[in-house]
Amino acid sequence: MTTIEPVPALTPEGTPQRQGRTFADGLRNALPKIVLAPSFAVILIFVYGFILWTVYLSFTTSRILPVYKWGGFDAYYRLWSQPNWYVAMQNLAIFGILYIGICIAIGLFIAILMDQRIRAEGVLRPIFLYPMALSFVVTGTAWKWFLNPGLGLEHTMHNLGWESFRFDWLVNPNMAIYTVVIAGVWQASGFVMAMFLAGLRGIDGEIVKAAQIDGASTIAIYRRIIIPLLRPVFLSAFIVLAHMAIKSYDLVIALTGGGPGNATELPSTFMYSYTFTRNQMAVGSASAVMMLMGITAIIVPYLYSELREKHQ
Amino acid sequence: MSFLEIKNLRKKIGNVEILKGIDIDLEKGGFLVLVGPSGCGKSTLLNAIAGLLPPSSGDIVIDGQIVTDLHPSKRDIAMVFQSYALYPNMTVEENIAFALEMRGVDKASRETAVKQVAKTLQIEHLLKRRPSQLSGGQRQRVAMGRALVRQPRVFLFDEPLSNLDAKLRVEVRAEIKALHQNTHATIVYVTHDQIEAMTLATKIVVLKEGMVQQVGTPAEIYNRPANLFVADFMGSPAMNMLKGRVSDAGGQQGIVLFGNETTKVAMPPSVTADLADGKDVILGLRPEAITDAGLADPQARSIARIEAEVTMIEPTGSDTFVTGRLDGASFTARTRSDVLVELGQKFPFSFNLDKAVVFDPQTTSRID
Amino acid sequence: MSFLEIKNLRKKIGNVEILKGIDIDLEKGGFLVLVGPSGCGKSTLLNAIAGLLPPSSGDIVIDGQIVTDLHPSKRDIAMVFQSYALYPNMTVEENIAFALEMRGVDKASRETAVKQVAKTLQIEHLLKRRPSQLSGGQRQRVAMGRALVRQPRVFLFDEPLSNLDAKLRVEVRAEIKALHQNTHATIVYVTHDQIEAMTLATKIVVLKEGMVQQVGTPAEIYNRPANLFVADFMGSPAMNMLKGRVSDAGGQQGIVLFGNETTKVAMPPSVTADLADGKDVILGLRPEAITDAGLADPQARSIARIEAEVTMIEPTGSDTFVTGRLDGASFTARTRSDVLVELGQKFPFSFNLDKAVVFDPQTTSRID
Amino acid sequence: AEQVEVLHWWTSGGEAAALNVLKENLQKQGVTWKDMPVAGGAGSAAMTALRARVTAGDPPTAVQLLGFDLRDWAEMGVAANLDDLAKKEGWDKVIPAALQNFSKYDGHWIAAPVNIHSTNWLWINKAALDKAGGKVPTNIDEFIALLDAFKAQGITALAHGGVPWQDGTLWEAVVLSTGGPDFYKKAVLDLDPAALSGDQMKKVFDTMSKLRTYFDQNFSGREWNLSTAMVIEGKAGAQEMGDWSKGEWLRANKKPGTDFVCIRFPGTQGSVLFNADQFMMFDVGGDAEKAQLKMASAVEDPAFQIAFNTVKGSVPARTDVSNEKFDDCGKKGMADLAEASSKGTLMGSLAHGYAQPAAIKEAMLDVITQHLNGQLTTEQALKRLPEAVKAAK
Amino acid sequence: MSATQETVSAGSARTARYFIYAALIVLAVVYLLPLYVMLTTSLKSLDEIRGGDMLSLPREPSVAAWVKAWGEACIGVSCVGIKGYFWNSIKMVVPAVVISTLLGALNGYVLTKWRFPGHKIVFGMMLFACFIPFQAVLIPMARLLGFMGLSNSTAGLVMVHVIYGLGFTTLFFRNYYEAFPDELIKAAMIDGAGFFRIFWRILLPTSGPIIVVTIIYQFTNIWNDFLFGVSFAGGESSPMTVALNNLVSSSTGVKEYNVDMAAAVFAALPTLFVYIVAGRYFVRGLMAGAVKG
Ligand SMILES: Nc1ncnc2c1ncn2[C@@H]1O[C@H](COP(=O)(O)OP(=O)(O)OP(=O)(O)O)[C@@H](O)[C@H]1O
Ligand SMILES: Nc1ncnc2c1ncn2[C@@H]1O[C@H](COP(=O)(O)OP(=O)(O)OP(=O)(O)O)[C@@H](O)[C@H]1O
Ligand SMILES: [Mg+2]
Ligand SMILES: [Mg+2]
Repeated sequence: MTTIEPVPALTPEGTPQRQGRTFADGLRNALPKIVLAPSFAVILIFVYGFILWTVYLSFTTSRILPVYKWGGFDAYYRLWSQPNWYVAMQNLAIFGILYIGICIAIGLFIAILMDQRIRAEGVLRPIFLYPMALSFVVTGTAWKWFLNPGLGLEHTMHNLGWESFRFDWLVNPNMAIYTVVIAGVWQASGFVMAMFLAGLRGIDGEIVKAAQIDGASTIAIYRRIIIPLLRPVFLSAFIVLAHMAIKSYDLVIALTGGGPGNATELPSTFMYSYTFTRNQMAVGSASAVMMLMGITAIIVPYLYSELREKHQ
Repeated sequence: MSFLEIKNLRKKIGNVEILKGIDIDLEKGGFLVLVGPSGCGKSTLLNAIAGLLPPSSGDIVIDGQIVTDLHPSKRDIAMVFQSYALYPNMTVEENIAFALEMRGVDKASRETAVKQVAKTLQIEHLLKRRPSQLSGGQRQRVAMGRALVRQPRVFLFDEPLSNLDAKLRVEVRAEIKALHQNTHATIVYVTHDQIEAMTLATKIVVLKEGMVQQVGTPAEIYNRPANLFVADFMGSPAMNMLKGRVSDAGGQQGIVLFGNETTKVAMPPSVTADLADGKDVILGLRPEAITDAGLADPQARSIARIEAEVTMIEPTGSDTFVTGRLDGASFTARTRSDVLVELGQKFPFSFNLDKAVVFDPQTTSRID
Repeated sequence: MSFLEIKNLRKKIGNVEILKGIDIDLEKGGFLVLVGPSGCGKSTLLNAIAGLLPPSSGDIVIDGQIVTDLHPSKRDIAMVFQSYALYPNMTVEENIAFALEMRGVDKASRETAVKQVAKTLQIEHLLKRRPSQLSGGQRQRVAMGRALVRQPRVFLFDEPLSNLDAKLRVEVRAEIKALHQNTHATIVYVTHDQIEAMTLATKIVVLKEGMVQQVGTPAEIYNRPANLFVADFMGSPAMNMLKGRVSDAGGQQGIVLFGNETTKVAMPPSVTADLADGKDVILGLRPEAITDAGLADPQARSIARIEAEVTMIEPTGSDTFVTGRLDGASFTARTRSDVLVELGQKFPFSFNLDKAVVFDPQTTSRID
Repeated sequence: AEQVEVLHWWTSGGEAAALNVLKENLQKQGVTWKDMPVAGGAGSAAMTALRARVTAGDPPTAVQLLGFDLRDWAEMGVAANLDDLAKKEGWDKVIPAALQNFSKYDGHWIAAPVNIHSTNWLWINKAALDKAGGKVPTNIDEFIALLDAFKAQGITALAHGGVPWQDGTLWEAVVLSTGGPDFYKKAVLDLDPAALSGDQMKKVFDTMSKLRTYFDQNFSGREWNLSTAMVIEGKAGAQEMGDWSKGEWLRANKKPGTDFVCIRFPGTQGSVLFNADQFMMFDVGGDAEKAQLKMASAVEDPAFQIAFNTVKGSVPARTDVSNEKFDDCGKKGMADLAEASSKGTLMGSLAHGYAQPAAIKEAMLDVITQHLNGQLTTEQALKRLPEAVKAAK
Repeated sequence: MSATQETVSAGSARTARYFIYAALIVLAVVYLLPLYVMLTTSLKSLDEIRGGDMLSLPREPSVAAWVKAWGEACIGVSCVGIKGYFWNSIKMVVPAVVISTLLGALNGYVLTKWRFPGHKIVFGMMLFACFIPFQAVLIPMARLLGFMGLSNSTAGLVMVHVIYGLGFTTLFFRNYYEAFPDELIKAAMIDGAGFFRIFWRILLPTSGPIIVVTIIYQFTNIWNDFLFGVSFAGGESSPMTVALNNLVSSSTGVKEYNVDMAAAVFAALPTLFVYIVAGRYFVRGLMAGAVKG
């Protein structure tokens, strides 16, 4: 015994017409892809095309300019026989981890402080942001002086009577890389702060209220609700910082010039100098390929997990 | 000819099948109310009609045109979202006018239209505010306004009045009714409010877990529920379900209720079939059909008087609901609010069997 | 001694004064229901009690402690938000358990508690989902669960059941009632549902535009509304307001209704004062006090029979509302759903004056 | 109109003023000067820009280039041919042969040399020197003794900036001083592996380690001019640096002879390690070629050579220019140059790209710098040096 | 009225605020130190710079260096200061920032609200593009620019900056729009808005904070870029950074630190201006009240 009313049969004149897919409809459906296409095409050519070109170059004998004479793995062999290269990679590991970690920590910390309805926000915000505005071509000099034991902080402390004060990392080959971290953090953390602040400002206030009612302390609210909600911002910050860490060039050149010795050599300075000042373009390309492979190894799994988890 | 047809519509999200083959049709100018328990797929169905969620299979036909693949903006539909979905960057006025603007209506006409709608919804003083500066009910009214300002082919309303106070709700309800009557708009409406469903609908569809349970006019749904689910779901407090057994004893077919074997109640007139003696049945009786003796319908053909112990008394102002116990099974009666009744008392209830329906406990369907 | 006291609370946002000096007190274990038109400040008041919106002036005292400056997390309050405010990054389970976790409850106990609450709210199968994967009513139940899982000093509920179907609503309502009775929790509850207000409250506060209109038990509010606003607001359909004049003619004081000068109705028993002859009054009568003759309360002391033209018939399933016209003024009567009445017909209505109240049209207050 | 586009890294005030002489000269001949200055990293940024321009198929007319870079570029087939002009103006006779090695490729003139810097100079603060006895050192041992004397005065004995090219400049002077020109040729110019790791070289590195002890602790990364300033102010006794350092002294209103003393690095008198700026002419074809030749000619104009080099601290690239306008140091430089050129002891500076191609130069500087900074011991440095050279070849 | 009322002290909240302000002020001082060094240096004479303490205040402050940096310092053969290069940079930065931000916003919009199969791969590839070392693209880029006839032109430079900024702008907007409720897009579709209208009228007006972040990022990166500027624009059309670099990093010339520092501050003025002005537009709680739950 069925209780569901049967669907009445369609009357002949009511036979539905399937809406023909007109060109305009096709266009509408394709529109999002059309909008994205130019960007993607440009990226394909100017990034991936160039990567392929670089890979090819690394197998040639190019020195001052690209030549297309096959050189096999010679460039890679040379690359891996350079002690500088090992130093550069080790430095990148130290620098990258500290720089990204500290920038995110400080950036988030300041952003959270700034989000507490601070009176002087308009004054403080530019103070934390301005280092990004200054080119390292010049701030490098200021930092160099500031960190130099004979001119800067240590000198001032001695003048002030604190004779035992020591801060000579800049000239100490074992510590110099950390001064690069300090200057790098100074430069980029403000921007990270801005990203986090934008993220914080986008969070629905009701949710925070709910958490307060749930008895969460301010710290717990940040730890459990807000920071997890800022997850996409962490992704952005990570990408921005990772790319800056990998590309850091000005910073090192202006601050230490890669020294003392080769203590602050980074893959980017290595690559630049081999490509453009040492006239070993093939080796430079090989180092670029190694860098890209390293980046792939780190970024791709990260991206994969990050992008996949969003929409289970 | 039906104006809106939904044919064997299915929707899967992930592994869950949310709509399991829905078939509905609605004539032009019809007012379809969708009801069903929370999470049964009402919003999903509205979204599919609007074109916001592509169905997994099945078709949607509006006015003879298969729109299943048509873009939402081309369907000429207005919708009120359960979650409001107001544009945070626009004022109330701009929110309401937006759809008109998109359709190229000129500024002056837009303004008149917005004024008009705002007046109806009593939000004239809020026109310059942003959604974040409104109370819940005010937001909901803005969402309403966004739909009412238009003259689409179909209106879709998803619980549009849930956050309004009763008085305002009555007023807006009347407004919707007037809109429907004056413009002959075709409307699909989701609500949990029985009064809304009963007073507005020309047709009610009861959904459960993505399947249609019954389609009918409000009176059919209320008085002749197709099965136990519909009977239980529509009406508040719910229909009383009393277990019993068919008894032919004494020549006339009747029902003996478990827990009160002595009283045999007459077979309700809604049952025309001849039932086997001893068959288990469920007798369904709405609370308003069980009253104190004073309130009993004097014109009723068959009334059973049954004494039962009072276990709960709930005054609602206009009435008092009295819960009685009949050996394990309890039932709710609606009585006058000033009835004299006490907890624990043996109270004589009048059961108006004219209004009763009978269900088969096995199939859960109604027995005619 | 009162447990929750609100003293002359005011709240301004921008230039708008939203709460204009609210005074409320509630005893320990009391169940206060806040009602009022949309936008009158109910949510704002709850937010102030919770500490989420600092009041502009006035004090809030919980259990003898002034908490006006206390941080929300220190007030030991549970709240259900009108907008749900679920944590989008957490599953349903985590949402519900969060408050317990914050209070250092161990994992096992949390799990038991969550299970328990989820069962009550029928959301056990959703525990692993995120809010974005839930229907409107399901979200609301999760929001409910977040409060119910706790044992705070005060519960604040902001229209917690508005998106639930009637059946579920009855069940959850019963659950809240049980919670209140078993734990003697102190509860402040906002609702637009009259039944919820009447069945749950020990005390109702009626707000209008940020001002308290009346405080009283449900029966007081319903039967003896303090003024026209409360009378009109509580109850659905609203109380009928019939204009008339006091008449001493014939020795006995009564009221002559405009539009039906011939029939003098008796002065309702609720009025004890001696009113001046010819004074304008408003006679308030709820729809259920106006019925067809058959349904009229046989025990009523004074019933007036008045014939009027039927202008609208609204069946709601359980009843039928019949609107009659009495010279310009119309009124709504609630009759049996199977009453025989036709549009345009002159129909004899019974007015039960025992239930009537009288208002002064000047002051809008009730006359005793 | 005729136009020359000139890529160079002479951007500081004095240099620019000097270049202006050239610019005006050309303008008088109807040639407009399109300036393309790219400073930084001793021309490394300019090299990058140059690569981009050449790759884009749009090279500048003339580019300031050093040493082996000239050859490397010429090898790519992008150089112009100046033979006719050179013949007409007799460049072959007036430009030192050691320099011609670089100005010519495959026997053809490709560049117009502007100046010759030499790097093996020592700049001493006269007051400090007087305090230490006033005698200028003529060999390493005397030099060390002098440094000890400075140290005793409580000043930094040797002002040095720890940057690879400065380390290299010091190192090449020590090589020249320790082993003489022949050893320099063998080790630095011919890269004889035995010379690079032999006893002589050990002595060089030992000397470097010794000199390191006379630096102040903040030398790392310091720009050369700050070190010069230390000497000027008497905070330091001496500095080994190229002749451009004189500009700083003059700027501070110090006089050669009275305030400071310029001598060849102890033990290197008679030899000159040079570093020369040249304008390499790129193959631009057509109209631009005429302007290009006019410019080449103007560069070799003695008036320009004088005007430019008096400012720059260097000496003219042509040996037939009068020394009248030059100060004592300049005169000495010119004399030394002529002497070395005739003796065959005018040799390219390693640190400035005139001894080895960039790859080898940088590889050697790596070792030198790391050794000076204590990252390599002398033994390791001796082992690494030939290896690095080999790897970079 | 209750008899025993105790006021809860707001003391702990006040301590917390003191801590917040103290922390912020300390951090601000640290961040400002290098700027302090630059500013004081620019006001000192060269002698004082050589002889003195970097951190001391200038003994005889003078703005001579500023005047010189602005209008007299030599950059190459012309000694007219850095003022002329401002305009070069502006001509390059403004179009590049506007175009890349707009494209990034559109891309983010498509990648979150108009998903198509494979959108994650597309996004992943665009993200990965952020990491390509610019040194590696210089030569092929020069080749292509030469091929397109854009070598040595501002248009070419703008194009390069747009291309290599796309990955970031897309990233920023995608992540921001990810949190934007889909219901609003649905509502707009129902209201009859098409692809671009939804973007223009609904999404973009609520993107204040992220637009600010993106503009700041792009503006500073492009403004401060040296490598592309030096390689793809030459001579008089050089951007500011190239001029600044020419001013400060002459290798064998005399160094005028005070002028360098003044020039650096000048060079940073537009970026500072952007930060101060744009920074205000981090708007709070834009989203609240739009949707339930
Ligand atoms: N930020 C604000 N600026 C101005 N007015 C506001 C703001 N927030 C709320 N209001 C106003 O305050 C009044 C009270 O709001 P509240 O949310 O308390 O109402 P409510 O009684 O809860 O209404 P509802 O039943 O519709 O939820 C409303 O009229 C609302 O428009
Ligand atoms: N993204 C999702 N993934 C899995 N299940 C989902 C998702 N979205 C919705 N659902 C489920 O689909 C079912 C139907 O949802 P829908 O919103 O249509 O319910 P509804 O009938 O409108 O309920 P309510 O009356 O509570 O609003 C619900 O059970 C819900 O949990
Ligand atoms: Mg729904
Ligand atoms: Mg509210």
